[in-house]
Amino acid sequence: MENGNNMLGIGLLSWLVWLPVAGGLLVIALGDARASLARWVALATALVTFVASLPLYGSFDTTTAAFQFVERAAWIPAFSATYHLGVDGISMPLVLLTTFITIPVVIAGWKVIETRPTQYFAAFLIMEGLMVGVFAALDSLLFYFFWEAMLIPMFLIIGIWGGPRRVYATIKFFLYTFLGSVFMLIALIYMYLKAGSYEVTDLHRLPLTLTEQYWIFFAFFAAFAVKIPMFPVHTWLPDAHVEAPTGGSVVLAAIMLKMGGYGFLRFALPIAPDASRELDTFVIALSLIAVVYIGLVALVQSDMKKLIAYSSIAHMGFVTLGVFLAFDIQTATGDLRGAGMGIDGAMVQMISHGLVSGAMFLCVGVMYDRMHSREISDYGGVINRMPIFGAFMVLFAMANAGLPGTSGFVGEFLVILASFKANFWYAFLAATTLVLGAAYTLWLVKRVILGPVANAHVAELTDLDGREFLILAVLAVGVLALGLWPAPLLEVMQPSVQHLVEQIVSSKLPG
Amino acid sequence: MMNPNTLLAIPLLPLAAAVLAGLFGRWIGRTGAHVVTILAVGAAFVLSASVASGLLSGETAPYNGAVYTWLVSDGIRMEVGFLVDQLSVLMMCVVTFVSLCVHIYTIGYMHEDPGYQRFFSYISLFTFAMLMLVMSNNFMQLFFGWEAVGVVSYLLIGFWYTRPSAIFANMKAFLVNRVGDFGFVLGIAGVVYFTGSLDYRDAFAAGPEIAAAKIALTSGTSVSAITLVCICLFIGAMGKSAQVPLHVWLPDSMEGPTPISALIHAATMVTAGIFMVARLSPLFELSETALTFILVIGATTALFMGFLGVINNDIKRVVAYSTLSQLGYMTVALGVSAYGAAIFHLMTHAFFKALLFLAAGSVIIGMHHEQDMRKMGGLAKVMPITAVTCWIGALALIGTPLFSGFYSKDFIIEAVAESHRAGAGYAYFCVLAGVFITALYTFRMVFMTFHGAPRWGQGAVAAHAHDDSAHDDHSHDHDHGHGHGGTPHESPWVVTLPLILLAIPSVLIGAYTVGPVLFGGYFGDAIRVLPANDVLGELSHHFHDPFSFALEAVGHPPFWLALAGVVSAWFVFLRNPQIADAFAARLASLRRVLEQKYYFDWFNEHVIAAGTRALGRGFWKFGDQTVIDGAIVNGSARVVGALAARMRLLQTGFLYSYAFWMVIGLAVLLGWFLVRG
Amino acid sequence: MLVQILFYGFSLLLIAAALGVIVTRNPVHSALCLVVAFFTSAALWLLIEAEFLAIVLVLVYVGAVMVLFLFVVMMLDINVEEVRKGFTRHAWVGWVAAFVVIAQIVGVYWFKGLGIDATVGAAPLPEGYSNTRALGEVLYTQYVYPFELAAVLLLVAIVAAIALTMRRRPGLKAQDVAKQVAVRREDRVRLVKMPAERRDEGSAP
Amino acid sequence: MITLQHMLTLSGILFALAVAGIFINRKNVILLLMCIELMLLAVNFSFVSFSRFLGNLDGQVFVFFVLTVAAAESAIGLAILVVLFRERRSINVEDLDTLKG
Amino acid sequence: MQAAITLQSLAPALPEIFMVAAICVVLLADVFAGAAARRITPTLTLVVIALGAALTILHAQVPERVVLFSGMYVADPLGTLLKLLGFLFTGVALLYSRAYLEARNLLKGEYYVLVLTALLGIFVIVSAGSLLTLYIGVELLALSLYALVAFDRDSGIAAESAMKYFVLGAIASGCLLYGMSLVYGMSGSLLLADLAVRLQGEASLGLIMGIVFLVVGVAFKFGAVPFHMWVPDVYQGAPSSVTLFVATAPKIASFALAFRLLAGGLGQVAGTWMQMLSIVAIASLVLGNVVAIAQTSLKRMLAYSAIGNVGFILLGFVAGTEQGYEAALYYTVVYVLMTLGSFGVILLASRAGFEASELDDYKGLHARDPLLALIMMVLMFSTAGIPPFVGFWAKLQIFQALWAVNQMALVVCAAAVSVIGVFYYLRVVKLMYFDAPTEAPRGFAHRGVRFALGLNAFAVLALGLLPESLLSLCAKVLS
Repeated sequence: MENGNNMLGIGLLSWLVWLPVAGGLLVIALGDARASLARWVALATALVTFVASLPLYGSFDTTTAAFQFVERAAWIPAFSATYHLGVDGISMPLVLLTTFITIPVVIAGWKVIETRPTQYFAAFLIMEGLMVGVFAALDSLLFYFFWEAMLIPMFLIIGIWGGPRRVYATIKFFLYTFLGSVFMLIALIYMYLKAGSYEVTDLHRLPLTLTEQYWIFFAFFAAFAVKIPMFPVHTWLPDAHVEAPTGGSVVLAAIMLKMGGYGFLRFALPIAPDASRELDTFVIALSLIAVVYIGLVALVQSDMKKLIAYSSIAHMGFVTLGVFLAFDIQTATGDLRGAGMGIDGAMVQMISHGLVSGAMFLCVGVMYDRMHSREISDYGGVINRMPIFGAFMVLFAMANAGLPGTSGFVGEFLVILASFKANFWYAFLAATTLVLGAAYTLWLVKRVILGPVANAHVAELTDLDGREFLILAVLAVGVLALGLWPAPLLEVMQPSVQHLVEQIVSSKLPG
Repeated sequence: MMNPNTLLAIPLLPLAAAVLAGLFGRWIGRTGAHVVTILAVGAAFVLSASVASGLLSGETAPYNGAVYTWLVSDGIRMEVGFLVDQLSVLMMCVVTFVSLCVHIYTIGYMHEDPGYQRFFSYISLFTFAMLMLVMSNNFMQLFFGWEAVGVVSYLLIGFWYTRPSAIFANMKAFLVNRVGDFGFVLGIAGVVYFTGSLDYRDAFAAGPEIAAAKIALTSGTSVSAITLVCICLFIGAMGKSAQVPLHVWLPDSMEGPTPISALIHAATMVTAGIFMVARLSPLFELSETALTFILVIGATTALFMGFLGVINNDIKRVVAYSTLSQLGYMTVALGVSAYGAAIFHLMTHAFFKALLFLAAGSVIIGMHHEQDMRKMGGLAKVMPITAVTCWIGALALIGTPLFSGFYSKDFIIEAVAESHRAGAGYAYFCVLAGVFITALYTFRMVFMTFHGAPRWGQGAVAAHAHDDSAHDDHSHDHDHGHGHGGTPHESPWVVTLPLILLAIPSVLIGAYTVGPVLFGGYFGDAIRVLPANDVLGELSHHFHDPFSFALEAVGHPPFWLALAGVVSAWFVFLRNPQIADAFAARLASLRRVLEQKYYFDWFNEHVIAAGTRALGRGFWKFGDQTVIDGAIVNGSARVVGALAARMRLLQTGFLYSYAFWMVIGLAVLLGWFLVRG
Repeated sequence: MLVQILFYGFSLLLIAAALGVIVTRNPVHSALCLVVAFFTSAALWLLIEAEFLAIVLVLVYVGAVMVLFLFVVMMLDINVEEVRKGFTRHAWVGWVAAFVVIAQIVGVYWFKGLGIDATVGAAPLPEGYSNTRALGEVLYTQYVYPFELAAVLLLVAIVAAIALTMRRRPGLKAQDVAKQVAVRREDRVRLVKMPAERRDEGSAP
Repeated sequence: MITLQHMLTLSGILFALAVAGIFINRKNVILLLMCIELMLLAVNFSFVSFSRFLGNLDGQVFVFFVLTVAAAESAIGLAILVVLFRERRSINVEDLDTLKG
Repeated sequence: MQAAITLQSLAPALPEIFMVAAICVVLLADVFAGAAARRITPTLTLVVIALGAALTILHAQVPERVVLFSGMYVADPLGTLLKLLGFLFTGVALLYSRAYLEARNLLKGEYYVLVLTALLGIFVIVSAGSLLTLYIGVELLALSLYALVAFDRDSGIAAESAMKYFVLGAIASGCLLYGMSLVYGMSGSLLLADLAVRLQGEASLGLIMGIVFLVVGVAFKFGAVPFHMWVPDVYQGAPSSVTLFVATAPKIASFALAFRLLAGGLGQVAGTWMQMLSIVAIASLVLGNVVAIAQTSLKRMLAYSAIGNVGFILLGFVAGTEQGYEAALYYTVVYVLMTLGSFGVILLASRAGFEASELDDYKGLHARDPLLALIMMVLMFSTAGIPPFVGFWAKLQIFQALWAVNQMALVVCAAAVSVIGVFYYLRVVKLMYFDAPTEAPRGFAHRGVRFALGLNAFAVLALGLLPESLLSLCAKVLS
């Protein structure tokens, strides 16, 4: 359906994709000599993009699972690929998350980035556009186009503004992700040749034999499991997070990881439902390993960012868990009630994790900017000098540990509820996150935030300035709002999730 | 019909006050903070009381309705709503009343503390959370309140965040509670699994269905669904209500300021587990196994935690162990389906235990923040009000006839005696023995604190230096208005007023309410007991009125056991303290076990915590770094690199080798295709 | 019969010469072996009645190319001793490879069947047939395009050879005939008029 | 009777020897150039024989062009050789190993 | 076939005719201009190239296949496109090279003449209608390139690489010729059109042998493994401007050679050479991408990258369908476009007395010359096949073509190898952007050339965002 959100003949989603890109180019063009102006331009771009993205929610039709705000234009007739954008209840929240998170990211880099500031902001803005593109693309080739293109700015962000081992980290990040995506591309091509189109909806309809689905599923799995990341292809994430500058970590954790989950929902499941059914135990097992194994690994980290990175992996384990529960639920209970809950939970978990992990990384960034250390042992008693910051940190830590009332709870709760329907032990293992998540997060808080002032450096800390307060406060409001009243989010997702559930339980085997 | 707005106001007023005091504490100042919060909590109490009176008088029916829809997922509505019936209204009154007392008390107790506003904010927030918990009409909100009180407890135990012991204790408390929540959330998930709803009403209605169902644990074995669900739920209660073996956090939680110990770790939060089981009695009733489990756990807690109270010298910890033991009593009551008795004991316990804690706090203030009972003695003379109220509390605790604790505890013991449930015999022994032990440690504390020769004044300062952990220190700034080791004094009125306020119900409430609450069908539909399990119903035949019951009790073993306990305490600790030492020397190994608290902490730290960390480190170093990163990721990079280094050697630079490779290529292609063709 | 004897004789000679090119140690000898190979080839081509090419082969190769080779060998003044190192250790691998290739090619020709019948002799040529004339007829009509291109190719060779080898060294003492011829008397001698001066004997120290 | 088979075999042997000459010979570059001439000779043999035995003149025309090209090629090859010798004072094949890896 | 040749009928051959004339003009102009030649010849050459392109567009366009010179010459839309691209790429290459040549005292008329003859050789291959023209074109190109590689007479490595190139090239020519002779023997004709008619069905052994030799020759021209040994040495040894040329325009010729010979002449026995090419292609992919990782010289690294990319082009042929040829053509064009840019950067980063050929010379290039670094980065990502740059579409099309004929193993293999390949492209970006600059001097700062280079990079981006135009063009000329 056409919602008619056109300005200058360009659809709203196109604006959201290309406006930040254009802003980024403008920022680069301004150059480091006019850095302060460039900063404001960057912020203005981010803000305008966010405001522009609000009608996505405002005018969203929550009664339909169909794609909305659709734009479609010929792009590459040779491959019958189209420039086809649109959102449904699954992608729309992620688009909003993207446009929202970019704002704190820009603000977070305001003063801290001294080398090549304009390129920094430009990279983030361009990446924002590309990420929106990933979520909005309805043509799988276009999706892949954005998906891969996004690696470039991230590669540069980690590589240029990162920490001491940035080169290793960024190349690892790039190659890992690239390796996974290439297989997805091959699968897409295969389906294109069968379906004669790269349209996502056409691929959804394409009948495939079980063998085909297996291969396609594994190809998608390679791409998305790396991105999410799932055990055992997760090891790029801690390195990338540790080395990335604050903004990079935030975007990485808040948005990039979500693309993997989104990919499962948009591609892997509906395109290869029968293979998903066959392989769901495998995915669920990996997810649960992520929850338990990674939770334990997170516990012993001595680097704050690494700890949060591992916690991200564990949290994303809930996403994959929730997504793949549907089949087991159907097997165990004979009906599908609860399948949607798993997916709902996964979606909420993604959005929430976007806010919470983003905030956590920003918090670490706040400390890192002052102390230039991420080692937990270098800190202690920060709250004595930074009480406001400490309050935020505790709040986000609690959200990270899944405290009810914060957004972190909602997704985990829904996924655990759903997983009980599938199998008691799924729920049992998933629920260990209540203990493990609390353990590593609170231990972090105990060692860093609480306690007596640990050393002279901590004693010299100053509390948040207005800029930092603003971004943390905005995120805190988001975390609490989503935790206290997630219904609006669930409401927009509902038809799409239901539709998805129907899709994935109906076999695509020919004949 | 109750006015939903009134109900909404009850939790929201404290919340608003908490936000006000917490976020804007600097603007409203100290006075502003306590005025705001006390007004809010007072109003909440008044409203609760009015709701209660409306309900009790039969003017209004119990309320069950949603306030707003939290979310709808897959057709399951998750709502925030209130179920206000006899059970919850009782809890509301208790919570708000104790909270109000604690608020007032805090003015005096915390008046020197720089975190004054923060403290008020926290306790108001706690009140909100606790009210949400008890007023909930569904599992989701129950869990919300459950966790919220946990987190406020976390914040409050770690209130003095510069103290390593405090921040250790709060983390421990939270984590142990989380272990409980782990079970709790599984239990909730089980309920949702079978009923498709989070609402109590639907869940209770579907109880028989759950009872009929099975849950497959492995492909071969399956267990009764109701048992699994109930045990899972009860594990949550074990965490929150500090039942063995998840009790370890509660003694450590005494690191928090004393008002908190009274409010959270005695009167209200720790009883959430009891409340929850009572609330969910329609489910628990269906599982004999789960109730047996509850019974055994509760009995064990009741007796064995009592022992620990006997040897501890920290006044607050003694009270804390007593709390553990009393919680065990309540759990035992739940275990024999005497939910009413449990709730009744919960209520009386809330008053007298809060009273004891606040009295202990008053002593601590009077002693200039000294908690070690060995340095007290004879305080009755200088702190008369405290001493009297503390005596009242102690008498209530040991179940002196006519005091509130008497009725509640005695009926638990009676109920256990009536019950035919498996494990009831063991439980009966435990609760009976517990009576003696309770009396022993309670009066040990009373005598050591208020009677005998004063041991304060000499060497208190030096002792303080050695014994920092058992010392209620006001945060990092040691800049008190008065020095250590001064003469004890009676506390100001803001401290003693709550003591008096609490002493009144400690004495009276039992006798006043026992009839209606236990036997008058007070709870109505709020608590459901299967006829077969109705021990209280059995007891009601013996019960006529409180006074005659008190007289009859003199002929029952509990009375004599309690008396024996008091006498032994008097004899051993007041008259002949050397006997205690002799016992200690004679039973050194037993004493060590008790001092080590049955090695639970040792086990948790050295086996569970250390094991977890070792496992995590192993996964990280070996799994992540060695296998995945080292062997696979970097390994493949190394392989490619080595391959590249090798393969580039093929390019020797010599023309003849280039030509040679070309010919080889030619020969291979020729050979391949000529042979095939 | 005679033809066959001639064929086998020349063939053996050709192969021997080719081997000689490869194995002799002196480049001059190699070049001479190559000349022999070209001559025998020309003879063999004559045997199968390709006269024009046989003659061109001798003219172009022996007359021009091989002379060029020898010229360069001489010009570069290669230290023959140093070059006489012979084959290295792995030469046998090369021989094996060569043998394999030969075996493959010959195997196809003799044992596997080429795809066309190769066991027949050439059809006799018609009376009055002139190989040269026949070639000439097609070369300037049918093959005019490659012919023109061949011209460009030779131009490339010229340009390349000049560009690579011709250098004007600044210090080179070479005669410029044009300059020598164009010289005028005035450039050689200049008559200068000067006033006579008295030698100052006494100024010398 | 000389058959096509005979001629082609001769051509094949010559070709292989020429190629072998290039890679079994490490003496000097000039020998490589000679081997290349030998190789072209082998090719010419093949063309001439096919042309003659097929009764088709195209092959011989081709040979004509090959001869032309070969001449040009050897001119350029020798020119390069001269440049190389000027720079390196050597035409030993084993000295041509600066570029490798 | 023997119809009278009129000027009008020769119009399709205008590019070649013009080029021959142009070569003579430039040669003569250079000789007679004396000292002024330094300025005149480069400009004249560019003018000539522009003129040639204009003439080709205006007068030499053919709507469909036209045969001239008794079938020796074929003009078709593909030929026109390739010639225009030849003009374009050669012109750009010369534009980039000028300052470099000047600084090294290589700016001589012969250089330009040789480039033009090489271009003529490319044209001849592109329009070849018979084995003979194909061969002459190949030699015309090869001989010019041999000379160009050795052009810097003061450089030992240039001479060495030229010698290697020459000897190996001669062997390859020998193989090509031997193959041609066998094919001729099997079919009795030199005309490709006749071959396509006569060589059908089951391939005889002789034909197979011939095809093997032809494939060796073609593979050598592409620089495919194991006939690739010349590539790294020539890329590294030759003056950078020559490398630029060698690496670019002749790839068009290689494509044309493979297309005319294999797809055209031997199209009916494609099964045979497709298998051979697939072996060669996979070997190229693996070796090129793997060995590139171990390089320290950027030029040498790009050489191995070229080997790897050639593997992709050959995979297009392996598909053996129209889609496959389209993909190969597209890949070739795109690859040349990107290579032009990357060697252009090498040229611009160099200056008198300093060759920016080692990878370490690019450390911190971004700090010294942001534009150049940006261009290089775009090109590296594009060559690695990352969207939004055009290199992605090239790879995608190859994959599509291969998948369409169910060559799954090849697709997976190519994809996996390309991941390895990404590593060394990233390393260049890493050096330029992540490393601190070493004290290396700035390169030339010629605004016009920089602008052209920028345009080159922009084209890589623009064609990446909107690939349709070039894709449909490639499809049109091949259908």
